[in-house]
Amino acid sequence: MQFEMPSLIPVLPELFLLTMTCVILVVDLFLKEEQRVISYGLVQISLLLSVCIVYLTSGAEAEVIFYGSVIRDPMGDVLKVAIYLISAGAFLYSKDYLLDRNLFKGEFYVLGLFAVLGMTVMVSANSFLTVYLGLELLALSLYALVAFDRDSKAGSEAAMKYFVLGALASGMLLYGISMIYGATGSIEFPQVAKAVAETGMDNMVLVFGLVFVVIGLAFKFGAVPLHMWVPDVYHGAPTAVTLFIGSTPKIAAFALAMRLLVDGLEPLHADWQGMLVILAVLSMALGNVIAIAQTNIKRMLAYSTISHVGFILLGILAGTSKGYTAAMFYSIVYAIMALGGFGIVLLLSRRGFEAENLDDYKGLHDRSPWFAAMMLLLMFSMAGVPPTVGFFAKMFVLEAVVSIDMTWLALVGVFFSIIGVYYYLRIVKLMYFDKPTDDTPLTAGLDTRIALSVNGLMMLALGMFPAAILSICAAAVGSV
Amino acid sequence: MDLLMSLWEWLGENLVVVQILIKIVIIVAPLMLCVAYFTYAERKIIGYMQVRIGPNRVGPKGWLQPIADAVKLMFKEIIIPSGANKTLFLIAPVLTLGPALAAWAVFPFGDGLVLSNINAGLLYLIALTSVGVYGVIISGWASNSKYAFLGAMRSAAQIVSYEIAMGFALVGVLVAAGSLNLGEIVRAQEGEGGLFNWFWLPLFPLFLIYFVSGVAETNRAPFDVAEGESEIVAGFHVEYSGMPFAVFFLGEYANMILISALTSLLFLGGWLSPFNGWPLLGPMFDWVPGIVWLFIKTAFVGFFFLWLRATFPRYRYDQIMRLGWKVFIPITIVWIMVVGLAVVFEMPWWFD
Amino acid sequence: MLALTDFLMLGAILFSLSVAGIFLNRKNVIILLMCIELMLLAVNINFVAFSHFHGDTVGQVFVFFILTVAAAEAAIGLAILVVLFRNRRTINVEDLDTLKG
Amino acid sequence: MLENYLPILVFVAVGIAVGVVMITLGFVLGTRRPNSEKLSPYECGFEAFEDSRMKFDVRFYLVAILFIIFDLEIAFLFPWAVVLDKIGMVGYLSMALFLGILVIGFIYEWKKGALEWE
Amino acid sequence: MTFELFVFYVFAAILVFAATMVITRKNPVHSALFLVLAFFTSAAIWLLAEAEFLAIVLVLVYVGAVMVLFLFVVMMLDIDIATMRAGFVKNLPLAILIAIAMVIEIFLVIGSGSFSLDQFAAPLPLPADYNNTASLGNILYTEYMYPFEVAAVILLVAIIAAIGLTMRKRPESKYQDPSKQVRVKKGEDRITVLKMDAED
Repeated sequence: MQFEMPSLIPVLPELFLLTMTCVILVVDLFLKEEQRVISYGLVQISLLLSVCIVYLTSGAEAEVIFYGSVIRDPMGDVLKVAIYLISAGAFLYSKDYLLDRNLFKGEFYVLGLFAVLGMTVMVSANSFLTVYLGLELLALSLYALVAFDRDSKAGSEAAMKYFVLGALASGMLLYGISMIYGATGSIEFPQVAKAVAETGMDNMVLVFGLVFVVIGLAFKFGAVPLHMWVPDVYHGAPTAVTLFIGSTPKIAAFALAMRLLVDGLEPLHADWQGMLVILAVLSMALGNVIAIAQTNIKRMLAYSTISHVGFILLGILAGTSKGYTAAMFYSIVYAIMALGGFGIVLLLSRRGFEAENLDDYKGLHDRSPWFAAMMLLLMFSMAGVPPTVGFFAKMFVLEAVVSIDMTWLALVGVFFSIIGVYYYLRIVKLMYFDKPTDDTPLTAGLDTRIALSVNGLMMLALGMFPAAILSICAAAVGSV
Repeated sequence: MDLLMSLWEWLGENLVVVQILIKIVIIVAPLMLCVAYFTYAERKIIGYMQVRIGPNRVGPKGWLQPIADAVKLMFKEIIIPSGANKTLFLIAPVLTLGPALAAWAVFPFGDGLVLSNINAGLLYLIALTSVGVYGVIISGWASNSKYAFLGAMRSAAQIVSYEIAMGFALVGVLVAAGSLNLGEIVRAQEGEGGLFNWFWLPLFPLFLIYFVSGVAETNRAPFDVAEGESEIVAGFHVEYSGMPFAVFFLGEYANMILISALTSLLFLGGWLSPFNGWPLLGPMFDWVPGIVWLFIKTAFVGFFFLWLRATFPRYRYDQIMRLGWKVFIPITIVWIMVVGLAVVFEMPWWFD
Repeated sequence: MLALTDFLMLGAILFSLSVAGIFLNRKNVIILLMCIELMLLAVNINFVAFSHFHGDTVGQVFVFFILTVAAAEAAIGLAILVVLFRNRRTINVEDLDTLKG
Repeated sequence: MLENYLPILVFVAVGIAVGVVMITLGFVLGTRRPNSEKLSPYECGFEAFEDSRMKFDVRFYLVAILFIIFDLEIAFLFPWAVVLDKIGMVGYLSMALFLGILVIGFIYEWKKGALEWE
Repeated sequence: MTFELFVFYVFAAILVFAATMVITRKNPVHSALFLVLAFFTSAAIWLLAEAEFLAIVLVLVYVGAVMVLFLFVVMMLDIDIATMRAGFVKNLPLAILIAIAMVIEIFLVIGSGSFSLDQFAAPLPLPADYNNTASLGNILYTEYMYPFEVAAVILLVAIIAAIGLTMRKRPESKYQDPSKQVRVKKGEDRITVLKMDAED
């Protein structure tokens, strides 16, 4: 019995990131407090190099490696690039915040990079086992990050809630996977899909397993009715961590859904479509309505996340490649929007001041017209006001839903996003029409300012040329 | 009554269980005797090392001393401190003794002379060892006494730390032998070189680490801070008296004998003759049954336990922990990888 | 003969018990963690049984990984619990009301 | 395979039974004259002034947590050691990477002072 | 009823009992100990399913390590049990209802026949030289190499998270550094010889 060493080229990005993370972990141990910025630099360099490596190793053909555990396909490549870039942005925005609060430690970046690694493992998973391990790698890193500010009561409390509910969701997901394994006898997606197609849809056990899988999935997305953790975690975690949790993991969740439901359980489409419809409608309704009542911007954005998740689910449930493309586009765009939104929150906060309340945004225009404009663009984009990219994201999803003859669902989506416009515009109103309550000038490094400006302007630029990303997404999904 | 009758009939049909029970008695009874006389040996040997005679009043040369001790403990009052959790208080000593006895189920006393020849013998042993810590934790907590609790926590942390070093050392043996079955492990040490074929030579660092970890596992001197009489008055079993104390005591000594026996099994060739394959001595000792060799080896290792106690001053707690984590674990990891490499490249002599 | 259903039923009962336990002990985080361990145990029983009856080892490999991850998870969970206790002097979930809304 | 585990089951039962019998014997034969002084927990002759379950050093948790991780490592090493001669270099390298990753963790512990008892 | 089935039912009964105790005990220490019992009995049940290695690993890792950590935490944190029990009785009916509903639901699905003995015949007893550990090892480090390495990363994350969250340097505590003690030089570190003028 001789085993071949599998080809490592397709997993080179992950391997590289793992190596770099370990290097950073060790290097950081030997750095003095004031040299810590070196680890930060290394983090950014490794993320950008990972992007290059993904580009170099990419290809139109899907490759299955490691005896069926891993797949490298165009969708995975695109999502990985998005995850690396957006995470790099998240680390960039959070630097000043962390410095101000004595949280600028190597562990933050190492855990963050491990979370990124977990997401990419998930993105390129080809079996239930790999998906599960990637998911847990992400989740465990995030639990620790939420509790990262050890002296914060809210932080540790949020981490505890996140942990208990997250572990519960993993349990549900695993129970579902065990049923599917029992019914199909395999844990690799292609074989599972084949077996499911053969046994047919009337297999009770499969549907039963599917229910548990969808419950686990809904939790990881933060879809109603399994959304309880979202506002608490967003609120309780240090804003830098909230920024991280709020952005890239949504892309990872999209990948998770694609791998589990589409790669693995496509033949059960009719069953999971129904479940996702309920989740999507509830998420859009509850997210948008409750967001109105919030006075804390982190909580408001949390509920807004829930409603956006509803839209991503709409795209997935369409079950057509158009729908998947739209959902992928939406999740990437949403991650960028959330990055910008929380970026502004971070920009406004400073030592001893969190800028969490909506009132803190009063008169932002007077304090800094440029960043008020950026926030305006971001809020418009989240609300889905043309010509920002958020509008197109919503439009593509709705088109996909209409094309499968579920017009009523599209109308529901439109209705709730109109409700949503209210609270996004309220921030705009606060920024432009109210008097500022404090006049502290905004302090931020040049890098943050440039990145935030790019981020805000991207809303507009992508809105002008949505085809740029959309065609990439379409090409990527086309191969699925 | 009917139920009992049917049970009896069922037992009759399944004589297997009765056979097993008989075998177990054959193992346990001598073991208990060994434990009793191990305590005697300890007092005698340490006595002589300190230029005393040791016990010499009960019976000729004090031979009946252990029996007298046992009888005395039997008639002592069992004190259960107020505020203690009665059930757990009494379960704790049983949990110490139980695993120390049950481990012998997979122990081969000779070629094929084993009660249960399972494939995963070594794994079973390490799992059982890891259960032993419960007796300590529970007794400390159930006593509702500060000293007991502090001693229990220290002791538990110490046991747990050395279990890792012990586990890694066992993995080294496993890599060399290529089997989890204890009989196979002994057979893997058989060869023309006699005692130079045993694993103590190629795995010398692991051999030392295993033995020292064993000493620390059993909370014996010089690693007995957990019961440090002068600081926390005997540690986790400070509140115990009479028979429950005797059971603890029995468990500790049974564990020592177990560790000695395992050391001789895993590193010193078990039942194999040390002169196996030697030109002159080999045939000369052929008539000695394997179990005698095993007994001699075990006694030899057991003697080290006592020697250590008589020789070394007590380690400080931080020193103990440092030794376990910072010295033993790195060494074992490196050695495992070295031995692994030897196995992969099928280096001659031990690993072919 | 031992049938697959026997194992699955046992798994189902355990799973339900753990869910009930979560409802019962909503306030006590440490018991919640134990309930999660129970839930994973139920899942593992399922996997082991399926693996046995399918006659392949994949299920057992999966269980091994679940055990690994769950142990790491418990380690992190209890670390968070310790931090929480140090900050709040309680692990009572109902008291955790810094976050409302 | 299963028939090999029957003796173990019986042996575990016997191991427990021995302990139980001995303790019961102690209850039957031993004297019983309890009084409150005798039953109070040992506290160097002082009155017990607080509940014995007090707060403890966080290091104990840390040791237990690290123990879990290392125990899992050992669990992963066992099957590897058994089949090492079959899986050859691939298996060896795969374990080398595994241990390499965890050695990094070990270095981290070491440098952070988690293995240090004061 | 075969002997195997009898053993299975005994252990299953103990397991269910232990699980019930875990969720209903007042004192978390008792809950933890019942959980230990539950792990033991499931190990026995896994043995019946011929998962020898996993059964022992369950005892090794869960009973030997994870539950020890649980006990450490439960015993050392000064937990106020009384307040924690509030709401227990209130939730009881709901919990029982949910449990029963779930059990019935799952039984209906599982019992529907897809998993009966006709569908899944009891597997033949494994050959005498079958080695569960070896058959697991044969695929774990080769076919499942990738998940195996990811598991290592997960363990690394656990190390970092645990230390990052709980470790605190306590500057006030004093301790000896043996390496420093050993390096002490007789001349300059221990005694200083001063030259003084003799007094009259």
